[in-house]
Amino acid sequence: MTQKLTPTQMAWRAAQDIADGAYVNLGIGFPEMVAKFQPPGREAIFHTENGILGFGEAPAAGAEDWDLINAGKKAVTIKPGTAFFHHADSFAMVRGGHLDVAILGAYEVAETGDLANWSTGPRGVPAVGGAMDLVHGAKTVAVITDHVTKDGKPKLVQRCSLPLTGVGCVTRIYSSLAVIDIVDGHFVLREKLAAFSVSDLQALTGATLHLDGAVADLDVPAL
Amino acid sequence: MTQKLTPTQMAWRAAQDIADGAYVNLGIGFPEMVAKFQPPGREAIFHTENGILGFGEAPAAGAEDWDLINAGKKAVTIKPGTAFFHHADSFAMVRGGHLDVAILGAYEVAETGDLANWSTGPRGVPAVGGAMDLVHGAKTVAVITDHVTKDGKPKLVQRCSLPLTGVGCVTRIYSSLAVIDIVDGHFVLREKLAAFSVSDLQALTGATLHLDGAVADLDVPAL
Amino acid sequence: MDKTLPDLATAVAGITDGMTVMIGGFGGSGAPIELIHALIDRFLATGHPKNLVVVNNNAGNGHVGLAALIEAGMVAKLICSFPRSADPVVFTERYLAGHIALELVPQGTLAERIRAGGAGIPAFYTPTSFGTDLAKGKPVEVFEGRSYVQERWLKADVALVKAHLGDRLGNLTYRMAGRNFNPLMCMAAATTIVQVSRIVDPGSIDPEAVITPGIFVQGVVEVPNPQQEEDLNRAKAVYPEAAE
Amino acid sequence: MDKTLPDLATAVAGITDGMTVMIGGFGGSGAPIELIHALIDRFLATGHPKNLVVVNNNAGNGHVGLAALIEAGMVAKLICSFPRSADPVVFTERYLAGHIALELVPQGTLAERIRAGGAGIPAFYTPTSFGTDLAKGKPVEVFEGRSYVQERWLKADVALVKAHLGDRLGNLTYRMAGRNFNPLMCMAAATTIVQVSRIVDPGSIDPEAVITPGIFVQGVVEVPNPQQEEDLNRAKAVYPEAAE
Repeated sequence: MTQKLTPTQMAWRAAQDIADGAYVNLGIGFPEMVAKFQPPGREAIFHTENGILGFGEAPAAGAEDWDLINAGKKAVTIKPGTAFFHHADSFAMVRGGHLDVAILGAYEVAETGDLANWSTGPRGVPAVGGAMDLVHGAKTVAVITDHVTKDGKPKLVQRCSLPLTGVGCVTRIYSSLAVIDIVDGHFVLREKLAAFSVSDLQALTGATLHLDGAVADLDVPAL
Repeated sequence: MTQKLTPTQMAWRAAQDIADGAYVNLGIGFPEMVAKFQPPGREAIFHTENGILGFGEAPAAGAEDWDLINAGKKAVTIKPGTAFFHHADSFAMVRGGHLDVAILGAYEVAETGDLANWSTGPRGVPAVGGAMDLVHGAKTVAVITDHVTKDGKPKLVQRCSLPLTGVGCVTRIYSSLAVIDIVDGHFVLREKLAAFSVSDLQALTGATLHLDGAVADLDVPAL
Repeated sequence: MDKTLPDLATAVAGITDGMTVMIGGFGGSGAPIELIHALIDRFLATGHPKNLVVVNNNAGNGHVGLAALIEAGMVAKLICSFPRSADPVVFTERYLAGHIALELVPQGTLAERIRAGGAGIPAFYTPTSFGTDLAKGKPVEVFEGRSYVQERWLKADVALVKAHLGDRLGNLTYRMAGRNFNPLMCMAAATTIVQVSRIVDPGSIDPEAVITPGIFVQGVVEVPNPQQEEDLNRAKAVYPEAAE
Repeated sequence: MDKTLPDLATAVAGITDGMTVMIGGFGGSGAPIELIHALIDRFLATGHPKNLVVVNNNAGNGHVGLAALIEAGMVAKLICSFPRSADPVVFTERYLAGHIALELVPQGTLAERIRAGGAGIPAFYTPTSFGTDLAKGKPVEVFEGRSYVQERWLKADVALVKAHLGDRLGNLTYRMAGRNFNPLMCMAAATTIVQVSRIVDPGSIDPEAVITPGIFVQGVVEVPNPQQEEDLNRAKAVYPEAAE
């Protein structure tokens, strides 16, 4: 497991799939890092639930304006072409199918495309935010996740055991070991780290990995 | 019938009931005249369905800007405090109960508060515009109408015979002979032209006129 | 990213037979006259697109813009709230002859259905039209003791929109009451084509003043000094002009 | 017509026990800190209002603003999407002890329910939450082969809102992402009270740039240089300050 991708590397890999001019929402946490790795010559436009389209990078420390934050409550900046809008318009963009890509974190993803990423059960304070909205509407709903839990248990499963965020919503998974599409209720292995065989990966996955042609090497720079 | 109020006089009477600062939508046609007769010291704010709040009077001929029109497609002007918005926001104001007064024309009004003002039947081209929305939401939904048709038939009736605009929506009628409230499914006579007795009026009305205390004189200047 | 288009012909090139086309404007204000006329030009040259379903508040006035589109025989059905105008003869004749279908929708319901289409809301309830002929066949539900009619979203293949300023990212402003249905239609169409009076650099429009964020726009074409339907009709204009 | 109010105490004077109060803001951005603190002042002086139902995206952070309102014991129930923050201890302790109720609503559904409340739409359908615990007990309907959850409007007795510029008619602008829920809450409350950084003359705000038209606003109070929750929390502020 020492060769698995870091969160930064997963973010890098996810960034390679974002087309020039794509409208993208990045979930709080790991997915936010995707913005740093846009390939040269491509410029995605980032949406944040709290009412900004086309925002820029974080300001220097001390230069923050706390009315100009992203959904993770981190300060951002404007750039030419930025637009502000209220929350109902913002979620019209989400729910109405106007985003090209939404990238979220995950506790579990099922081969059905079901996602669990908002609640680890009845204890503690539940919080959902925009996750349940984001899983509906974007043309690609992708997940960045470790392939297994800290205890080594599969996070890619037949059926989620944790409370669902959405049903049949995930289309692609960038895990720490592989890139997997969800097609017609199946995991389809697209790329894997060269150090792992398909059967190694299958052993770490809670549902059958299907093959659809060649599996490419998941080749990510050191970063 | 020679002493009946003119449309201008009905509009004048309706204007007397509009409080300072009221938000008002005036239907196309006769109701539009209400704006001219705001009593001194009072200033209502006029809403038009096509996305203007707080518009001003008609511009001089030749000074029209055809992007600045009211729902009747007539040119208007802006004044300090005018706001523009799109049609969904405009009808949020209507449907959401934010208007104080809506004043419309009528073919028939029933004692139940039902209104018919958009269709004279299956022939011709039907057109509804914003009327069906306007009858819902405003705190006062008033009608300006001749008391009887050109043929002398009652327009204030037990039940409408023409296609309905709305059910149980009208709260007050400014007719050419009287001011009548609709309370709990009854016509309640509030004011009448002095030249008409209550029984004269009853004979011209298609449903029972109820009395609730004194009936005031409907006293309107010549104009 | 550059959504600007070189000319009107390119702007309307993707519209094919049978499409549902939303056309912005309330009467003439905010009506994309030049885009409509470009579409008529294409039909006259190629015979397409035809059998269009058009969504607009009105049914055209005189012999320009939407009225001219109908007069050219390109429209199979109109979804609108108020098919009357100072000179509605084009629509009226075709409607009474049974050559064009009409779906009459209360104006606020029309606006909300279009917004719902853009916002991913397949259905909603409104008090509007309850108990009237326009509610016939629609589900009714009681909430808090009052009856409401269920209305469905409205989407389009293409929206033709008139805005004021636009940038290459598709951010838009409008002019006064020319805003009306335009921002809603931008949201509800798979492809939104906008004519703007001026294309400006990104950043020229204050981010606070953007009415339509670029995510709702696919193409922007510059039409300086756009025509106003009202002016054309006062001048008794006809589109296309009769051959000399 | 003059909707301006002389001071914060007057602005919050009409809020009584048990009311539903919408409070604008997303985290600290657009949060009406001064209005909230004025409400706490009134509670400390009079014991009212209490048992409030508060609608906000979050549940407060640190010991100022919404967190301080909860800490003062004024809130019986919170309707929000994300009751976590850098320092959510005030809400978390009361919630886990059973002293405050929580209705968790997905963020987009929360926004749409508030808009629906303001727009006279008693219910609508959304794909959001279908098949999840948050859809339990809600009607489900299939449209065009996909399942949707019926959600109901959300209204309030009072909205406390932070805007940027305002005029005596109640027309408002906002600052950047401080807009968030504020314009929606203006629409959905019977009484909307707004703190603005500056009161300007009518006409000073471009009619094109008005975000909230005055019809949605009942009171406007000027609070120059408003505090930011984030700054207060970085300074470890507590409201009210402990007596010396």
